[in-house]
Amino acid sequence: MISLEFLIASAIGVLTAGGVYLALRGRTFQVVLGLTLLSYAVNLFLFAIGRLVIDRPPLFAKGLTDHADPLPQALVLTAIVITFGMTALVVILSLRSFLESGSDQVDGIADPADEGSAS
Amino acid sequence: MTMIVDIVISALVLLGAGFVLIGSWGLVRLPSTMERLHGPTKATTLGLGALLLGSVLYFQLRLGTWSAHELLISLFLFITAPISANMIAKVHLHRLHTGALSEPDSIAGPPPRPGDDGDWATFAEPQQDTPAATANT
Amino acid sequence: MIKWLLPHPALSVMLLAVWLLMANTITVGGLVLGAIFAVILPKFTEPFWPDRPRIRFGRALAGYVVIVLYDILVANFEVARIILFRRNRDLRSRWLIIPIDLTTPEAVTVLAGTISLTPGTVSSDVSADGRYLLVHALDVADAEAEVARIKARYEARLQRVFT
Amino acid sequence: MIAWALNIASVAVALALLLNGWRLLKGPALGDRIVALDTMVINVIALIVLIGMIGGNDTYFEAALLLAMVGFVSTIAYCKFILRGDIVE
Amino acid sequence: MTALDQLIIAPIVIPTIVAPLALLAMRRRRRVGVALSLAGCVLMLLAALALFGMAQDGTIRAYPLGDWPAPFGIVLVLDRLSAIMLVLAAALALIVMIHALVTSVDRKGWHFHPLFQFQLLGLNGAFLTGDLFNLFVFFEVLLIASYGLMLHGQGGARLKAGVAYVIVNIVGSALFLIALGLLYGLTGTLNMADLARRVATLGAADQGLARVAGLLLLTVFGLKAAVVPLHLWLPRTYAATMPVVAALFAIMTKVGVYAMIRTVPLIFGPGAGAAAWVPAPWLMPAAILTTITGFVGVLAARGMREQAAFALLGSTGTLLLAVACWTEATTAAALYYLVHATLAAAALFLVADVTMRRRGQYGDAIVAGPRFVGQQAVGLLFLATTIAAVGLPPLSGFVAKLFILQSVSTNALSWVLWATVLGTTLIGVVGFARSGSALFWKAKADGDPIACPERSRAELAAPMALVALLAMMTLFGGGATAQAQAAAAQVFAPQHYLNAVLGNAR
Amino acid sequence: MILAALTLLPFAAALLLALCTSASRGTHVLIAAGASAGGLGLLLSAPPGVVAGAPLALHLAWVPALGLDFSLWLDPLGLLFAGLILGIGLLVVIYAQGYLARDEATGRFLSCLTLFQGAMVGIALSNNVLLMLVFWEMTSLSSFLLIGFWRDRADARQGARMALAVTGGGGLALIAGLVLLGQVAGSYELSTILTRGDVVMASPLYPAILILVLLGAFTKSAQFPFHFWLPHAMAAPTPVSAYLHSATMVKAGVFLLARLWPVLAGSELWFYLVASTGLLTMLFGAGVALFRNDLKAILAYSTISQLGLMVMLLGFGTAAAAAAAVFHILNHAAFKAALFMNAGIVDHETGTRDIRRLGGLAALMPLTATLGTLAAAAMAGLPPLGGFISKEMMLEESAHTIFGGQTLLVPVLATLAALLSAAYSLRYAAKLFFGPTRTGDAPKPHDPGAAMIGPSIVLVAVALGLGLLPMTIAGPLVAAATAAVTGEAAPRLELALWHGINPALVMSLVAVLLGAAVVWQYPALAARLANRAAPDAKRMFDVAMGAVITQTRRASLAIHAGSLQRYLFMLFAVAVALGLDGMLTSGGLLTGPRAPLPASPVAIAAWLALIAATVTVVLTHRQRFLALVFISVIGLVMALAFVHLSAPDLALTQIAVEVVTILLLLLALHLLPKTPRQLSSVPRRLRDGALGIAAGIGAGLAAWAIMTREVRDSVSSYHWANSYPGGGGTNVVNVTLVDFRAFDTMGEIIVLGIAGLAIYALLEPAARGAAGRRLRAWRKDMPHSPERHPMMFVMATRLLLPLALLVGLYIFLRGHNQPGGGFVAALVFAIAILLQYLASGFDWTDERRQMGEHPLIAFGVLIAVATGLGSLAFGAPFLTSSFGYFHLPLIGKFELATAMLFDTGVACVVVGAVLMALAQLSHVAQRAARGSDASDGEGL
Ligand code: NA
Ligand code: NA
Repeated sequence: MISLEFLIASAIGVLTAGGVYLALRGRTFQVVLGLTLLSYAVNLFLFAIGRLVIDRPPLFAKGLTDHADPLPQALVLTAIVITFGMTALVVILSLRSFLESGSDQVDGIADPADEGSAS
Repeated sequence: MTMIVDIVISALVLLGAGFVLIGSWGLVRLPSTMERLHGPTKATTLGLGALLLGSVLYFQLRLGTWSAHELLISLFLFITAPISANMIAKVHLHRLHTGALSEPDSIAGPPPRPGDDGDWATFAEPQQDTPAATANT
Repeated sequence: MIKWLLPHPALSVMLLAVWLLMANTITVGGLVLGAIFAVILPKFTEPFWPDRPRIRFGRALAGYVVIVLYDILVANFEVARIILFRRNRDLRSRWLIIPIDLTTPEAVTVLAGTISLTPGTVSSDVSADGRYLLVHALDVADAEAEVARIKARYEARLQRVFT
Repeated sequence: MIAWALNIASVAVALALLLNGWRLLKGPALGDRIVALDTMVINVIALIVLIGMIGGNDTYFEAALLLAMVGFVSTIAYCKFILRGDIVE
Repeated sequence: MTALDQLIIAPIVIPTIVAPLALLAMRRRRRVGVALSLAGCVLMLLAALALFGMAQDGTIRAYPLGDWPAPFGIVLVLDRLSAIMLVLAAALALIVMIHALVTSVDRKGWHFHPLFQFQLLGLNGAFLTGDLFNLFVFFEVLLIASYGLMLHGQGGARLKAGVAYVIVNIVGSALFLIALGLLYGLTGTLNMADLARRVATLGAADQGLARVAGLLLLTVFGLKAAVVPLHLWLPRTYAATMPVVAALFAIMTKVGVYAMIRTVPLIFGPGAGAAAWVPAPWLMPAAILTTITGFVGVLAARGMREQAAFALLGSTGTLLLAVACWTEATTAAALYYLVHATLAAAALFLVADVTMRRRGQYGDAIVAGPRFVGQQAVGLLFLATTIAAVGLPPLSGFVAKLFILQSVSTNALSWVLWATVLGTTLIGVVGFARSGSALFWKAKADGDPIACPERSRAELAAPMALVALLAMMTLFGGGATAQAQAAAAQVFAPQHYLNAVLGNAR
Repeated sequence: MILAALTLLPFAAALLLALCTSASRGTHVLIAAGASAGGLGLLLSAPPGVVAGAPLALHLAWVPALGLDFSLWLDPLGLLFAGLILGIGLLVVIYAQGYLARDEATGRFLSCLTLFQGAMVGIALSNNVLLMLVFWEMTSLSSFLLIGFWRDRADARQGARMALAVTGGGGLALIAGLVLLGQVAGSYELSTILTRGDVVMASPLYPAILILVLLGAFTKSAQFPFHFWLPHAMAAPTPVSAYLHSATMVKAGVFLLARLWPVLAGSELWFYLVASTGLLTMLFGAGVALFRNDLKAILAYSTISQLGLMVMLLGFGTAAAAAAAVFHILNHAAFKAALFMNAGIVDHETGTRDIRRLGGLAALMPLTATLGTLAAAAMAGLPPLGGFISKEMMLEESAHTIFGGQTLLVPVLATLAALLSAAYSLRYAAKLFFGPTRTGDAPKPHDPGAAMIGPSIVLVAVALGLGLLPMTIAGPLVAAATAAVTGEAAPRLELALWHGINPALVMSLVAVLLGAAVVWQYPALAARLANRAAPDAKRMFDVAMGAVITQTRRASLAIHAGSLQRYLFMLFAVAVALGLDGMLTSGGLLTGPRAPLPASPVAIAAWLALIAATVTVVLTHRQRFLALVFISVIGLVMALAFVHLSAPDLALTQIAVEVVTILLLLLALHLLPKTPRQLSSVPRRLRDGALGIAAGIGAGLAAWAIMTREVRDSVSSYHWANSYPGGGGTNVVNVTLVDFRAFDTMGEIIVLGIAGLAIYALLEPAARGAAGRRLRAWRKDMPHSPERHPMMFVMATRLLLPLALLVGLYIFLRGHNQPGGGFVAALVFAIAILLQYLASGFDWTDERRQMGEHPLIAFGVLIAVATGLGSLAFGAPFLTSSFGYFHLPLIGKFELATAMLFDTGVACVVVGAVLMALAQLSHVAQRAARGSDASDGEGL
């Protein structure tokens, strides 16, 4: 029987692997995609450390003791917000850098052939 | 009484889920983009509609809590779904028009031109003072 | 004063209704709060919706809604049948061009939306002069009849709603 | 009985989700992929509703509501991108 | 809660208020914004000094935010270590701010003052917090502010370097979250004192996972501190940014070191079983390599800013040599060296700035150019800062290195450490002698005339202030080393920290 | 008091000189000479007991933690040395006034000189070895500055750097040696250390200490093979050569050996290391000196040789040898300083220092010639000068020194060295002042003024006096100093020119006579040697240094070639490696005992979708648009997972953030290449893939390990229990965010706010410079539809705006008790406004917006922090919340909480930051679009 835990853990693994691979690519946009995948992985990880609970959202009700751990959820929320800010900045920074140098390669090698290349 | 309620709710749920599935099946099996665009309409309208109605009844009659959000979900979908469909159709028309490689013809063929001289908004800038140009002010 | 306070009464009513639906319960407090929002939000968003059309409530609108819902229900089964049982090569998929007489973009949009919501037809584009609607039909035997049906069934009614 | 119905329904919708995924992968037209994504949003709304019903918990409906309201924004944005390149102009 | 205790929140509140006010003011009246920002720095220094005074009685004070008791809410903790870091940050900030105003760097781009204040907020928060997740948050605050500052003034090279700097740190943050998550998953707490208590009670298998968490934390802190091989981002970043900003960033690598000093003896101390002192075996060789890489870089550098960046790297390595021994004595030496190295590195960047401004098209390249205005004075400043940076007498670098040499002598690897410290000092001496003689002695007689506007002598004020601080650290070396020792003693007696945060009745 | 004044006086003078560089030359000389004279006066005023062996001492705590104290003493050795430094210093300052040209920077020069003087006095007087190190390194630094005084000359700069590298490096070894010594001896106080000789000698660290200390001493005293810096230090002005590089600084090494004699000397190791180094240096220096043609080079190598002599004597380890060394220090200081001044005068008057271009100067400058000849005679070891006596003493000691069982080795070599010394000394005098007249560049050189000649008169007089009246002038001091060196009672000294006929006299005679013969036959000898290329140490040093710098630069550049790919690879690799280390040592117990939850078909389907989407993103990453579409799928599945796993707040946030992120990425992609070509090679991709998989496995296993473990009582159970009674809300996640951990949230919105500001700062100048040019030159890279604002979409957004705002308000208000809250609400607001941008365009929307992003961010932060500060008024900590339930007629019970106010701040910042990012970004695209209007509709 496949467990939810396995699904989550393997999803974290696959997202991380993909994120690491993309983050190691040579162009900023790919790297941003990689960071996005990584942040999904991290959010899921951070969420999973509260253990998996079904149908018990952390909404307080008297006498209810069985509930999902609210703290990791709060941490993930904070992490999502911060990640969004970072993503926005890095996207715009890489665009700005591209505009300045004409190359979207992360390592600053001029690549004039890329300019205005068709899709 | 509860039996009837259960049957009604179950039927609504199954009907809704069935239409959702059929819609997605249509998306898979219909021959080209324009035809496939018809699939999801079932999911948004009757599919989700039946599901949501089942949900309203379920919460009201079985759990005793009044939940009306389902109606709002439908409302929003009714507003947004046609827009999505419209924009996707425009994408298809545009790609067809510009000869994109990955855009196979619809079995309906290319769209006929409207009237004698004009063209569709996707291909020609909407003219001032017509409904189509309303946002250009 | 009323006009200033409620520049768009239809919208305000709609907002109040949505508020109550969201709140799930009807309390005095909720009503008051909803009413406040129903007044403030149209006022606040007024610049974003210039030339709001006048809508006639009442039988025209109610009738329209009922007919559309009914058509949606019927068409759903119709299209489901096509998807499940019709072979692709038998599909009579085609474009319809619907000449429109509605004048406000809001009305045209509602018409187009209605057509899209009804399974089997998708509003795909408007002509640049705003006088035609391009509709794709999944399976239509007689295109002209279908155009006529749409015009009669939806557009005529909408003309009464949007004065 | 309702429980059965809900389970069958969620399997059906899950299947629908996979069908969408197939179309999304297959394409071939960009429009196909966008339709598939848009349909996926609808199916996820359906799943959220079903999950809510199975758990007897209506707290998730806001998620469905929000998805119904903003889910189409990305669809539109994708379309606008292909049509105009610049999604805000 | 007495009014005095409320002072602990001041280093947080001051920049948080000043930054938005400056932001609002700058849009209409620049001078008001500048005045606010400067006043913020002054206030912050005063607050830091007051807190430093408070910490002198040796008690550790916990400040429960939101009045929620630890470990359930977030606490700020003021001990000697955090007080030292606060004063260091505030003093550095004030000096850098003055230099930025004197040289009008703040007008070279948008939002310098709000970003600067937020940067300080991040630093102060990181130094004060007693909660691991909150440390992450303040890391993010200081990082994102540093991104903004790093890019201040822009230009192609800076943007390219900025992309790399930002991305590598984003990945670092992701690792931080994973480490945090592991610790929370194992112990059910985020409060550092509580973590210390709970890690000590973990079973053997769980301690293994705690080990993983500890090593990931080490990676994150090592990245911030720029430890070889995680240092690669630093040279280009610091060389590409404005020297004023780089001067402020001198403290950024120290945040990583601070975090190690804060967390390791507390959480991964002797009680942690399999996770005890987990970073030690990795950190030591890395620190040695960092020191060597840094000073070799000083020798190999082609520009003053690059050279300063490598000097910073080398000094961080030297600092970590001491830290990685994980004894009270070495930590004391490390703390003294930390303060010294921060000020010295900042001074190097400011001197580079002053030199660049005067050398026109020659910039900071280590090649001879024509004579320039104030060459003697700047040269003298360069001499003083480099003496401090490499650790020659009579400035505090010598005292610091002596401190480190003495404290590490009980380590099994002491001879390697000594050889590293002294050998790299020699490399540094040669490197700076080369660059100094090329920049301030050698003159290109037939060079093109330098096109640079009239420079004010006020530009020398900030670097001079830093040198003066270094001289004070030497002159009052007795007091300064005693402070470092007292702070290290607190770090190595975590029981007091635990009692202060969690209460005695545990 | 005297001690402190003695030490500080030169530093005070140096500071004063540095501050008044613009004062007149006379003032400068006056200050410097005054300091030296004052110092001498202080020294003379020292109580007579000092010479008798009752040292004066001063102890001020400085850095007690390190044992580094300001501890000074004045014993006979220190007295001798300090006297030498101050006395010669005074003469050199006077000489310098004549020597330096009018336009030289005398202030800077004398400042460095007095700085050096202070450091030397410090070395002489330090009673703390760490303090001595401080002064020691300061001498290297001031020497660096003085050698490089003529900064325009390449040889000066190179000489300075070389001297610094060698002596500074030696100083670093000395640091190690002295710290070790102090640790072994148990104190850094010299007076204590000197009594611990037995402890030190017995320590296993003794060889290390000895070698390190010797490295310091030998480099400073230019012993072979560290001698090579000294000749190049001659690029300094001659007063510096006279002062630092002959009379004083180079003697610091000798002084150090003498100083530490009681603890370090006496062992075999000491004898062989020190004596043989000294002997070798003596021979080598003398041999080279003979064949140099530059006057200063001759003197430099002679200095090396003479230093070798002193070192050798100290190496012998006997009291008599020590006495000889001490006496030679004095002699050498006198005649060598005189000779340097002499060479300086010749150089000054004739414009050259090349001995081949000079000759017969006795006739033109008689006084100079007399002084030079006398000083050279002292160096040659001729009677009746002091040099003769100390050379006799040296030969005497060598005569009965057995080296490795050989009785003749040392005496023969010592005689040979004496021979060579006599030869170069005689050559100097004979060639320069006698024979055919050659005057270099000047037609008629003459004796210089009093300032230049006076100091040499004094020095030559001293050299003469040391020969004629040795016991009167130096006897007691040398005896006392020797006692200080040996740590024993003062030896009975008999310093006299005539001791009868003894081996030393014979050796001496042989040396002088043969030396004269060598000078006689010099041309032939020189011609024979000229063809032999001697290894040039400087060139070797330069080549080695050049190679080191080239190689390190190459390596450093290669390693630090700003490559993000490398940075990240390292980071991931380190994380994986360290994670592996942790896993391997964790005992392998990965799976915990917690019972797993069964996965429903829905979960499996969603999982499949997520995996497929992720893999596709990785595979199609160069088709950027498609990759984004698949990213959307991942986001959707994440939202579903959050719903399924009881996290409604997360689901809401995920849904909203996803939309905004996609908009952002699309806006950016518009201006970026859409499908760039492949960059990395296949092996590279395989490598990265392997690393990715390793990282993935690691992350997955870590998650698995945690999820399968039981929860240990988490602090969140307190949050659960207190959220309603203590925080006034039932949504525990929200109460955590706005109350329990509101501080995190404050930081988080500040991060967003900063992101907004940084983005603005980035984009605002984007229209200028290179970026602006590129934007203006930007051409559409895809065929575009001409329709900007599709009608149906525009109409829908008009209705959606108020609806979405209403939903946002609702989500905001209920957040405290139900899923929702400020952040999600703010995202909904932002999306509602962004929809207007999308539908109706930038300009249309922008002119209808009421509030700018900057005030939103600023006020948001201010609201949040003000809310937090409110509690301070009630004596509660920052961010303490309060809430209450209120009743109003008709409306009924409702709740007001300060947390809501805080949440308002959150919402403001989020709206501001999101709009800042997206609106500003689209504004850039706007400018691009405007720049390329010409190409609009291309491809249709
Ligand atoms: Na339809
Ligand atoms: Na509270």
